[in-house]
Amino acid sequence: MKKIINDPAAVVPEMVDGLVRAYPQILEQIPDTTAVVRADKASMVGKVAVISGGGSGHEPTHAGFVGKGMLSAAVCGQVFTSPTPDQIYEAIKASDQGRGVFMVVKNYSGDVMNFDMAKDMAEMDDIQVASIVVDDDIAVENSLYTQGRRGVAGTLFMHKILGHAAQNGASLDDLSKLAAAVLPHINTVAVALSAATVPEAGKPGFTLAEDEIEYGVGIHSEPGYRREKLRPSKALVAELLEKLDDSLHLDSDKQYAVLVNGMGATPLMEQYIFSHDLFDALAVKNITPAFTKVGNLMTSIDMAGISLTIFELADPEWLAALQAPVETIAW
Amino acid sequence: MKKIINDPAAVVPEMVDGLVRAYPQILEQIPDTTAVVRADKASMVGKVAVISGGGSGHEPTHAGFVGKGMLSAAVCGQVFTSPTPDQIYEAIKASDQGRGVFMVVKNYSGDVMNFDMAKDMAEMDDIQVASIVVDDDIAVENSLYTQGRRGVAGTLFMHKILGHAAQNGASLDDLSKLAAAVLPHINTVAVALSAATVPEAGKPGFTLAEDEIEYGVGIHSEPGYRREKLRPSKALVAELLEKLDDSLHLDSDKQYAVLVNGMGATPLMEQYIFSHDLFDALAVKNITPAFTKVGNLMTSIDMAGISLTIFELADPEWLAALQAPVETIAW
Amino acid sequence: MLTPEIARLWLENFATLIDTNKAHLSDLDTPIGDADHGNNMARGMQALTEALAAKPDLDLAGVFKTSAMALISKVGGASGPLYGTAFLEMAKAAKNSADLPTLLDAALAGVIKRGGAQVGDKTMVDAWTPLVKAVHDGTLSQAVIDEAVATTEPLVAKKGRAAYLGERGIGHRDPGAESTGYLFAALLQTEGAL
Amino acid sequence: MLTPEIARLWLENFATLIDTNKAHLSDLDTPIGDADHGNNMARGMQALTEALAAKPDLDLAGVFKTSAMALISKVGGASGPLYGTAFLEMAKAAKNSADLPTLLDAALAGVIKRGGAQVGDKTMVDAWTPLVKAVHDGTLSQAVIDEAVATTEPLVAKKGRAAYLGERGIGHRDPGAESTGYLFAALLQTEGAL
Ligand SMILES: Nc1ncnc2c1ncn2[C@@H]1O[C@H](COP(=O)(O)OP(=O)(O)O)[C@@H](O)[C@H]1O
Ligand SMILES: Nc1ncnc2c1ncn2[C@@H]1O[C@H](COP(=O)(O)OP(=O)(O)O)[C@@H](O)[C@H]1O
Ligand SMILES: [Mg+2]
Ligand SMILES: [Mg+2]
Ligand SMILES: [Mg+2]
Ligand SMILES: [Mg+2]
Repeated sequence: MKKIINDPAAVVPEMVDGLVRAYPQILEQIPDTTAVVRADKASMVGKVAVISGGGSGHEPTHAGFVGKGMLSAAVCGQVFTSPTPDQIYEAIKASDQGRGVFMVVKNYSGDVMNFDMAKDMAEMDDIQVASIVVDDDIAVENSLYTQGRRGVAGTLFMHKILGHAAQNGASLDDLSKLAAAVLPHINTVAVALSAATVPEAGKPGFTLAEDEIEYGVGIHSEPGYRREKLRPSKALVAELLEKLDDSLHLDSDKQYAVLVNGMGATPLMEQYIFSHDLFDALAVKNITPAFTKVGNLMTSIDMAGISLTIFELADPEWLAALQAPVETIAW
Repeated sequence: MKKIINDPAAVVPEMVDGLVRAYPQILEQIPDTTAVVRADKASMVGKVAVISGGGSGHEPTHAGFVGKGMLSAAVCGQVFTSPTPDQIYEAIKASDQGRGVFMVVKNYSGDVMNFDMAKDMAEMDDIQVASIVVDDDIAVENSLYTQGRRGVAGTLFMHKILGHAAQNGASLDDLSKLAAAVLPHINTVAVALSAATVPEAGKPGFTLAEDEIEYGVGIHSEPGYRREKLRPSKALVAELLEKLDDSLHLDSDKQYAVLVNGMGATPLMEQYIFSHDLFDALAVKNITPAFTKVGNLMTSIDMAGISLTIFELADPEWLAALQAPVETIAW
Repeated sequence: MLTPEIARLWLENFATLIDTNKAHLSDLDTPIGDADHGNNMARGMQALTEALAAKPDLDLAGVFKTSAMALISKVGGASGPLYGTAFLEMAKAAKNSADLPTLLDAALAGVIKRGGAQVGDKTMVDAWTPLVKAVHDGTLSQAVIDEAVATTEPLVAKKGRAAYLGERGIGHRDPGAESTGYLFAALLQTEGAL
Repeated sequence: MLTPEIARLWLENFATLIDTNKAHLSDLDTPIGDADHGNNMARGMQALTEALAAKPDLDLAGVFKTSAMALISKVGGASGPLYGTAFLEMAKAAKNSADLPTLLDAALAGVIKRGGAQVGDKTMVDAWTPLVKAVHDGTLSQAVIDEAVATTEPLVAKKGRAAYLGERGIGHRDPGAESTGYLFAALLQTEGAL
């Protein structure tokens, strides 16, 4: 394992400290936690707070999306491990402005349970809490898992849409309805060229040969649905797009937002080439995405690979929500 | 070589196409080139245009910094190869608004010559052109090179400061003076854990053992000044900071901006930990940076490593210039 | 009638059993999990013991709430929220009742609500369900506990990490069921609890 | 007096020499460079030839400007801007003069301005400098060309890629000096040029 770290056990607190000290104008660390809250308190006043969190190792997710117009707080768990409810509870308390807190949770049993617990704790304090469990990874239905689809990079669209609505004064109820409306329209699938190495584990979660790739992996190096020889970018796009098409039924009369997400070790050069091939493939279907984002947004430590999210903009207001400016580190 | 590409020879045009189609609200491709110009033409009217460019492989540099408040155009050469002057000339023509064009060039002989030629071509069209050659890499003076220091990640501070001044109406002369004033205050030095693989070459520029690192490498896998065993983040910070201190003479009465720059394959997790150690080491010197940026901003394809830039804010206005919002993909 | 004192003794006995069997629990979590259940629980029970020692004057709800908070903030993973919920639900119920079966009903309901597992999913619910019933019926014994825990062995997991293994998990005992067995064995050791 | 026609013949001859010696130039660029000088120059001269053929009615400045633009947009690397500058400076000078030595002075000044190399830095400047002088003096011959080019062999490079090699470059001839030799050899082959 070749990493720029100190003690593998101290990765999360050191990382959060470095992040907050780098961007004090955007983030504040919540005392005695590895959770962060928006520094721009004025922008939160009178609004419902949208918060998120999960295991670390997905940087810039989640802390990179905290800021005006997006998240009010983010909770950073241990690497690939759900944060504990007390930390989530602190984030709820730090971000609540009296109108309640909306939690965006990714569908992993640990995350779901710990966020639920935090909600119970907050409700004992009379803080209203609602949540959505995002499960955008369409690779999973064909796999062995029985806990449903995983939540992966498409979650960022949920953050953006809800963050925008909250900033514009939406109530907790409004956000619950909006989240439920958005959820089925976000679909993601990934391809990996290598697995992530968790610092405390010291070796990659799985191994792929120099010429092998795996379709359908999750953001914690969970197994995917097929392994095969490395193919050109165009072929990867074709495979992932077909999977998404099966699920979304792409239609040239509809509008779409696209997220091409690097998993951590894949350079932007490759992500842009993949995007080029994607635009070509979509053009064949007479589709030009109305909104596109390309970059390392929800990573899996040092995994090489790309995930592709397509989000059907069933409501025209969602496009404006995606386009609205925010003050975050990473959007 | 395990990359998400198609034809290695088509990497640059495909990449530029993907980028421009992903962000049409920010970028336009200049016809028949791999150069891009700001889409928001209104923001350029009546201003001097600040442009930059160089070999590709440093994404999001340079196109990611085109947009209101920063660059007006960027020229993307072949991978690690200076763009040809005709492409730079097209970028000059596309961005000139009658008040002249200021070019930010990194100190590589190919870049310097090709940008100079473009300037000559533009002057035959009566377009006024001025430029600065950035040479912030302090590792080089101790190496074999005889062409002076290289231009590396600190160049981004130059882009930001000049882009802000241009947006506020600075003349070409103002920009020349400002650039000359800023230049000596930007110093950078890097450490690499692995070298970059140029797609057309197919193998890394050099090889480091699993436990080896190299200090002082350039952004094209040029040799550095020392190779040694991998050490903890704290020790890397100490080494790089000492080098920078020798050159900048850090002083707790002065203000500094800091850029912790990932080289492409190093996850943000490691960059934030490195930042944590940096803040601690600076705190010992009673220094808290006034401005910090952390991320993959000037990469070397898939190199693993970090460069550290320290910029002495000798003029208090420079801090405001760094903090001013911009509308770019990557700043 | 559970008193705060009896509850504290019960939790002490549970902590001892967890500590004694820490390695065994992590061993059970090795073939079908990530080898940390013993360490997770031991870390949590240590925190619980310290938290209770620091607050000698708690009422029954306070004992359970303090215990819940300690587990919640120290265990993590899946078992943290599950045991944490169990104790939190007992704390809520203890505001109105000191009847052990009533509290355990609340705990089990919480575990099920939290994890969504049913009997047969090869989780701690497979131990909790028959053992809570045994407390109601006054039939709790070590033999009943051993039998309840053993029912997880032939199952294919539907929840938790073991679910990723599918049929390869057959024949292995669920570690969370085993630790649940200790919670009920600790009741047998605690005078006045049942 | 250089006419557009004579200039075209000169460039044709240069193109032929480059094409014939393409492999040789890249071979020279192998031990002390990146093995592309022959290919770079051949690609550029091919573009130059096509560009001139497409524009039959150019004046002298136009011939050189067209040549410069072709080299500039096709060669890349270090030699692209260097030869491109040489021709661009000749184009500028040709607006006021058709005197070959005057044009070559402008070309050499351009190469020096562009690359910043001096005589002795083991670059094409080591060939350009004595050969322009020989044209002024009326002493240009193949022997003079061979000698000028050979002076680069014992030198340690201070500019261009060979500089990275330091003393390891000693004994190798500079490829850019060799191609410059062909430019002047082409003059010898062109009736009416000198
Ligand atoms: N959804 C669930 N419902 C009930 N019990 C569960 C569930 N998921 C996991 N468990 C229990 O948790 C135990 C594993 O706990 P532990 O090893 O501490 O956590 P982790 O699996 O996160 O490493 C399993 O043996 C099982 O009994
Ligand atoms: N700064 C310079 N000044 C003058 N000539 C130079 C300079 N740098 C390089 N050269 C010339 O360019 C030649 C190499 O050209 P070429 O191989 O086409 O470009 P590159 O080095 O970029 O691959 C060298 O042999 C040398 O004669
Ligand atoms: Mg476990
Ligand atoms: Mg675990
Ligand atoms: Mg060469
Ligand atoms: Mg070359």
